[in-house]
Amino acid sequence: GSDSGGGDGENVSLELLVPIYGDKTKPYWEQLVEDFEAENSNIDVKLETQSWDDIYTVMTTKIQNNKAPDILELDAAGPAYASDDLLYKAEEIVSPETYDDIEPAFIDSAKIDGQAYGVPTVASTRALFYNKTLFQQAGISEPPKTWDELLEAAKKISALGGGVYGYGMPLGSEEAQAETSIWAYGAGASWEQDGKMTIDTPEAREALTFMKKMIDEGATQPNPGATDRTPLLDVFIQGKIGMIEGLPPIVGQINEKNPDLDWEIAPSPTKDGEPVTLGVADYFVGFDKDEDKQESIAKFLDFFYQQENYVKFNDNEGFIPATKSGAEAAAAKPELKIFLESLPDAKFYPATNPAWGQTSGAFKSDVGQIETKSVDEVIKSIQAKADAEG
Amino acid sequence: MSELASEPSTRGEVATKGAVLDPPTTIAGTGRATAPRKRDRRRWGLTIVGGIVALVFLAPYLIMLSGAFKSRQEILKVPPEYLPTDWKFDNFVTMWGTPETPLPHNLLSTVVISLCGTVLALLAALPAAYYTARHNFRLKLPFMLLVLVTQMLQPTVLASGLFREFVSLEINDTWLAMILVNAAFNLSFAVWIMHSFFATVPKEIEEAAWLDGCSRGQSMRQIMLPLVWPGIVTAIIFTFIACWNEFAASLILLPTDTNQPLTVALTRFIGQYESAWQYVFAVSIIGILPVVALFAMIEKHLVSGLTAGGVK
Amino acid sequence: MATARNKALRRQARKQSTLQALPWLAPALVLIVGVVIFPAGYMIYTSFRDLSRFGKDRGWAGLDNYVRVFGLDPLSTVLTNTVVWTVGVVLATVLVSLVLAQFLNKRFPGRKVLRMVIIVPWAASVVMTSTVFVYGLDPFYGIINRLLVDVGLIDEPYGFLKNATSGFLSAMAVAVFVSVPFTTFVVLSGLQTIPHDVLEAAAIDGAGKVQTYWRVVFPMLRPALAVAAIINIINVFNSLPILKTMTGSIPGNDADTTTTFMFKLIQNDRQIDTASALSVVNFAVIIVVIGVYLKVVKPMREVSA
Amino acid sequence: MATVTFDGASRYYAGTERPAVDQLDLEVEDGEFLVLVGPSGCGKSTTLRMLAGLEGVDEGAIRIGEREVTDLPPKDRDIAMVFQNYALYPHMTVADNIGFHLKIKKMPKAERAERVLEAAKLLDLEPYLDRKPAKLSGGQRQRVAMGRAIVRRPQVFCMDEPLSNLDAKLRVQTRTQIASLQRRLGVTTIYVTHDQIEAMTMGDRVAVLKDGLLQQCDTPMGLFGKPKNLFVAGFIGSPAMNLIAATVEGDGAVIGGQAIPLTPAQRSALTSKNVVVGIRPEGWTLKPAGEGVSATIEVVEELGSEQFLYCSTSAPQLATDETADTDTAPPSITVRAPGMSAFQRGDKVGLVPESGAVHLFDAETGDRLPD
Amino acid sequence: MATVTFDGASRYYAGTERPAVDQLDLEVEDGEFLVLVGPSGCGKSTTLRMLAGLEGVDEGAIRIGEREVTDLPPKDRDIAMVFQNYALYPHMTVADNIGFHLKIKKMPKAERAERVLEAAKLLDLEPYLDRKPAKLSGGQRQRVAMGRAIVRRPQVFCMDEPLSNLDAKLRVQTRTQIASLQRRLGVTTIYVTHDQIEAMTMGDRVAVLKDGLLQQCDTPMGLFGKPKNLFVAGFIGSPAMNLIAATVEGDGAVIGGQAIPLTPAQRSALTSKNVVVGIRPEGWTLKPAGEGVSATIEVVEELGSEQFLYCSTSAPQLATDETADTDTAPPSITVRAPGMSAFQRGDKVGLVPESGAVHLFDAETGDRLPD
Ligand SMILES: Nc1ncnc2c1ncn2[C@@H]1O[C@H](COP(=O)(O)OP(=O)(O)OP(=O)(O)O)[C@@H](O)[C@H]1O
Ligand SMILES: Nc1ncnc2c1ncn2[C@@H]1O[C@H](COP(=O)(O)OP(=O)(O)OP(=O)(O)O)[C@@H](O)[C@H]1O
Ligand SMILES: [Mg+2]
Ligand SMILES: [Mg+2]
Repeated sequence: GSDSGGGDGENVSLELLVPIYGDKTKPYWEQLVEDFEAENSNIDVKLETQSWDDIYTVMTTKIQNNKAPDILELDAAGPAYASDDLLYKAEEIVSPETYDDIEPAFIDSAKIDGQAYGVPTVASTRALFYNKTLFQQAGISEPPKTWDELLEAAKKISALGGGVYGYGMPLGSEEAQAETSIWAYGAGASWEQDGKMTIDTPEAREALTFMKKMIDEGATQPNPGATDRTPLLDVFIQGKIGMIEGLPPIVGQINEKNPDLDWEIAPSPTKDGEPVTLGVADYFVGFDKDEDKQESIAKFLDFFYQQENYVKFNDNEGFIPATKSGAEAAAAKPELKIFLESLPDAKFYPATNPAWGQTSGAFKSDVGQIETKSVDEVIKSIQAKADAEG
Repeated sequence: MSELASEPSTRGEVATKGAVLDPPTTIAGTGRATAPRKRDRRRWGLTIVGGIVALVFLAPYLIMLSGAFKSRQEILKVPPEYLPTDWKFDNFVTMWGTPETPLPHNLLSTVVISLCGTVLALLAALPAAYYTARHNFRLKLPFMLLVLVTQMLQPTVLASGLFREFVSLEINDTWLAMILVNAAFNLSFAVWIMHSFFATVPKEIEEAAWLDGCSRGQSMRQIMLPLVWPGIVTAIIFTFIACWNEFAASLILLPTDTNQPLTVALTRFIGQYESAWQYVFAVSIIGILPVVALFAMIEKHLVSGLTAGGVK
Repeated sequence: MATARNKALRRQARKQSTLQALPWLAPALVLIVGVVIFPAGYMIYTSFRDLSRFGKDRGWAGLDNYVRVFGLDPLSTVLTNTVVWTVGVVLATVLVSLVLAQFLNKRFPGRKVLRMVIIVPWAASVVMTSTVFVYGLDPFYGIINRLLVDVGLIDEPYGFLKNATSGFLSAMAVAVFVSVPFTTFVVLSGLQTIPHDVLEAAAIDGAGKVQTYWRVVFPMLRPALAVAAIINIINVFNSLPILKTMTGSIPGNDADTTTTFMFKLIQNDRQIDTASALSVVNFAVIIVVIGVYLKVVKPMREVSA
Repeated sequence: MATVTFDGASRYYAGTERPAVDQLDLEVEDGEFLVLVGPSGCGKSTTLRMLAGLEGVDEGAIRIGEREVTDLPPKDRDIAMVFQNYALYPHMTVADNIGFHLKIKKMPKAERAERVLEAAKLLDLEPYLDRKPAKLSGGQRQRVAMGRAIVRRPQVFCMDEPLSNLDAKLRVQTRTQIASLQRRLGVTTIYVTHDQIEAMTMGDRVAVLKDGLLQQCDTPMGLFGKPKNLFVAGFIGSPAMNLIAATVEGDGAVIGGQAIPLTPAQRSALTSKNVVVGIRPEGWTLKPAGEGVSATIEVVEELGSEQFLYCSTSAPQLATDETADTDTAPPSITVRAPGMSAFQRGDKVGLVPESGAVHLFDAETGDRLPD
Repeated sequence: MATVTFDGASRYYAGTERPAVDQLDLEVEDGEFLVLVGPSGCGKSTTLRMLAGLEGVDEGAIRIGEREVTDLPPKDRDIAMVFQNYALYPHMTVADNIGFHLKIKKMPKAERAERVLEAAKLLDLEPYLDRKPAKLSGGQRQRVAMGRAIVRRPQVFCMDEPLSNLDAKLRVQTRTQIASLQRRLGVTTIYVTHDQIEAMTMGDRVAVLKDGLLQQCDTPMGLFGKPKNLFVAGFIGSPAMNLIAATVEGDGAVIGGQAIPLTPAQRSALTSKNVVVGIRPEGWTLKPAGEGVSATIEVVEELGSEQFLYCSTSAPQLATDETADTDTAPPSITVRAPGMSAFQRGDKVGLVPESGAVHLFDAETGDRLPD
């Protein structure tokens, strides 16, 4: 290892670990690394890509063996590594110019004790995708704004029969926490208070109760408890679901897989129409392994955030950019309009709370049980898991 | 079919080479024109049953095959179609050039790791299986159990420790690491399978070889191996397939994409919000074919009443 | 006096042969010790450490992790599931394989092709096979579901993998499906080693097909079958991919075995250290299972000995 | 119980040109003890296996009693068989091996144990009842194979050299017991043996096979006293009959200067001038040198109870196929002398055929000349 | 080539109480042909297997020539063995089976083929050289096993009943060939057989084993003429020696009213009043009824060349272990008569022991009394 690190002439090797969003992810990074290395001959970037399924397993092993990568892109779990004192601060891994370009809202969402550790790469919010054809058939003219309207519309669509369902509610283990959060935030709930996880709140109970009502009254697809998001989105794309909460990349998928679908996006319905929705961002974090690679890391990330590279990344994956300059570019795209508009009302996961990981896991494994068990029982078990010592 | 064609020439052989439970009865070779025909009809009946069995075992892979030819639009169609309306034969071509993963490398990786892993496992297992089948010694049972115990551990659970070990040995992210892991993980089954086969060879046959001047190695090569060949073939297939499909350890131990085997490469087709199922299926089919080909090559060795006539 | 002499001699002879055995066992031992013992030890070590949610080692934990394992609510459900899963799958596998091997051992046109077909589920990775089943059983775009509706077995697509019971049963069926080829081939090659003259003797002794099978063929198959069963028990017990892909999205632990439960502890609950302890417990359980099996079946007792 | 009839039965093994058993016609009476003999590889085992249903019958038919069994599976034929290679069940103890048939027939356990014990006692196997075959000596294994047959009460016994690995004493004892058991049960028995004494003492009739072809089937004495052809003459009796080539001169056949008279019937049956004179080792009277055929003793084989003298003479034996290749001296004449006689190598003696001990054969066809 | 020495060699099989071979002391001369006989299960095969290195020697030592081989692996002992159960290589043709040793020794192919052909000719195996063992008859398999040994030029031949499955004719022929081969090569040979004739004619010496214990090792004539104890007396000779219990009265032992004189040395060697008189079947002179021991012929066994008469007398034979259980009449006395004699069942005759044909044994210890 070198002491001075990063300086010109000194050879530095950077390990970069990124998850795969879709089929354009890997080529993008390969190109980027190549371009970067062409400019910085002394820095060797070793790219490792993993599927979202496996990246957590791989990371756990790496951390356990003190072999963390230098740069990691991950969801909000990334900045959370700071709670084990593993990370550089956010402003240490990018230049001040880059740092300033980033939407403060996103930075804030990943702060621990007021300190940011991750630099947001992409962001997204949720919105209601709906099938206009089915709406017409069911005689619904307006997308629902409140839960009651949603329930009513969904029931009407379900009543069409023929394998068509009103509302797609994915509570399977893939991303149950997202669906739950949309509903709970819509009732004004918040998952964290004073550093503690607050799951068992009246608001959340209300949300879960209404979700159960949706299920019980046949407004959703069958077996929502065991339905994962990705396959359900595909069903929506195939025109068999009236409404579903979706996020920006779905737009591209619909265009690709079923361009004939007549669809539209509306803001997520809430309990009484208050605009609020779930916001999510992914982050870059840099691991501090006492190796003085900080400068090289910063070089690389700055390169990534160069307008041209960064916009291409977001275009590829179909997300909302997290930088101010990026957002300006994105505003030109009509399909992102609703998402961009809902950004100010977006509420994020309390992802930097060390207990969020297990809480989110508890949602994944338990919340689907509202289909069969009482809301009380389910919510208590999630709260218990959230409270467990890490 | 070719089997059937060669049938008439094998006169009375049917009786000795027949199935184990086929009554070693009056299977006439010549003369009686009626008997063979009756038998033929029965055997065609078996073929029909066989066809049904084959269909059951192939069903999921037919789905896979049909999926591999479907287009991106069609693969998740609701309701589904059995066959693609638009046959995308080029899925099998384009996937090699897909940006997600360097498939030729991955295929090579899988082949090298599986072949070497199988050879290594077999080389280590053979002497142990042989010795334990032939000799009684005090630590025999403990040894056999130790071998077995190693197999009871979850690869997923061991991966972390392996990672640590190989990093310190500086062979992390090399084929060698995975060859060692595969060999070790499959060793015990190879030992146990071959052990049970070695035990069926009458010991006098081997003793005769020693008296004929064979060293242990020679008698192993010239006498024992040919006689336990069905068992070895079983062990080879087992080990090879296990190596071929290994995932958990490769995922952790081989971060570099060009080193990775197909199984890990496949996960690259699984994105966050959508998966390229047509490629996943196509690659899976490509993954199955070499194994089936290997099997076709050595299948005939599975069948052979080899030890008949050796001792009385 | 003779017996005393006898004993002393025999003891000496035995000691010798254990030493003699070493060169034969050495390659296997080296591999095992080199590649398996270290990580296994590391697993046990981890189970006594306190790990953060992210994998960072925070020091000695004593028996805390084990205490936590035994305090886990779903543990009893999960253990029951594990027993049902292992016993059910292995038994069904062995039974199906015995029949299938017998069938494949007959001569009929196309046998070779059938043998090749049957190897396919074995050749395919388990993950892929279960993925295809997940895909095929989906109530919306699943081809199997459509087929079942088309042939009139069910009225409308059924969410086989959408509730714990049917999901678990479906997963068991798939587990049997993927274990059968291997078991069949072990039995099949075992069948080849049965001397034909013994079968003739049985025929002469008046044994019919069934009696010959159960009294002569089956006992002589025992070594091969016992090995196949051991391998299946271990593989099935430790099998993660099938349940993970097929019932992974079902909430709760009603369809979990200790193995998938352990996986969920890591993946969802981020309790790496508890999971390590659970895997040690898991290991102990399978050792006990195999121990019982060995005691009952005695596969090491050779046919002729 | 039942007669056994082979009706032109043939068996071709795959990959061989000649049948192993060739159009065999043979009728075994109910309760008869038929001994099957013949050179190694002549088709004895094949014959038994065809009867038992273990080999297909490629041609002809086999009947047991009135029933045609040609296509019947072995288990329905009710035949007990001692296999030449034992074919023991390696996974069963001796007791289970012996009792297997009874178990199959669902005989109550106690009765079964009794029958097994009885058979084991008969065969000196009692101490080994709990062992597996792998831990037995060769002779013990053979006795287990035997035991497996004799616990049964079948329609037919097939025994393929069941005593070949037993010591003389045990063999005599077992032979006697088999004979008495067979007589007691009256089970039709076909018995293959290479032991001349067994063949001569046990069988009601003896059938001689050669190259799959039946040569002669007669009572032991018939066979011994009137062998139908050269092959049977040379095959039955140990040491074998001396077969000496002779030419017909006048009324007699001349060997070593001695004329042996031929009857007119014999003369007319001749197809050429060449005959073969057969005289068994015990058919000679030993005289001092000068009388009879003059001979020099080459080898003295002392068996204690008797001696065999191998003598070179001017009338050497017919060279048989087997010895034709070896370039040794022409085969000598075997003469039996009382045990512990004082003959020595090199002694010169005279050999005179005893009256009635002379067999005559046509040298061309090999057939016996009429008496 | 080499002497073979067993020096107190014992072998215990796991799970048995008694040793299969018990402190065997035996020295086989260089080039000697030693025949090993004994009842089934007495340890003959075990002895050979120990010598070959296939069974461990639990006690004592074995030497070949000067070299101690007790712990030497089989391949380094240079021993050719014919296994009792053949142990053919099932996957090789007959030719390959026979030539395997030569191949291992890297003999050139042409020479190998020649040697194999030579052995095959000797054993009449030529037509079968390309077959696998599974397609051979029992006797043919045994000959292959034999062939595998005789192509070699080893230090020691071990043959475990190598001819038991051959027909009489082939057996005599092969026996002669083995003997001449052995003499020609001068290879020390240990030969197990159950055939009395083989034992008496082939061996330079014969060793008798019983329950793992060596009983006597002597020349065939020594064994036959002076059996050391009751066991050897009863075991050697077929049919067996008649052993008749007698009590000493005055100077002689009395059987059936006939007194047999004892020498003073014999009398003083006696441990009790009970002796056993042994007389072989051919040791009797048949007299008209009235003379000697009066006897009634019960069974006539006609072998053609000789007859055996089983006679009931007032001096029945010693009941041996084997027959003790069966509640039949006491064992009769066997007498040999010339073949085709006119004796009939029921005839009454007188039996007179020939002089010099009487063997005397102490009834308690079983040992032979001094002559
Ligand atoms: N593997 C074994 N385990 C235990 N006992 C054995 C084993 N092999 C042989 N024996 C016993 O040892 C004794 C001697 O056996 P051995 O094979 O030497 O007899 P043998 O003299 O060759 O008899 P045979 O003439 O019947 O072949 C027998 O009583 C036999 O039962
Ligand atoms: N499975 C087989 N395939 C081909 N030929 C065979 C087969 N079995 C036996 N033979 C041949 O058939 C002939 C008759 O064999 P069989 O076993 O009936 O002889 P055998 O009279 O019993 O001889 P032995 O006295 O040697 O046992 C032999 O020449 C043998 O080589
Ligand atoms: Mg035979
Ligand atoms: Mg023996």
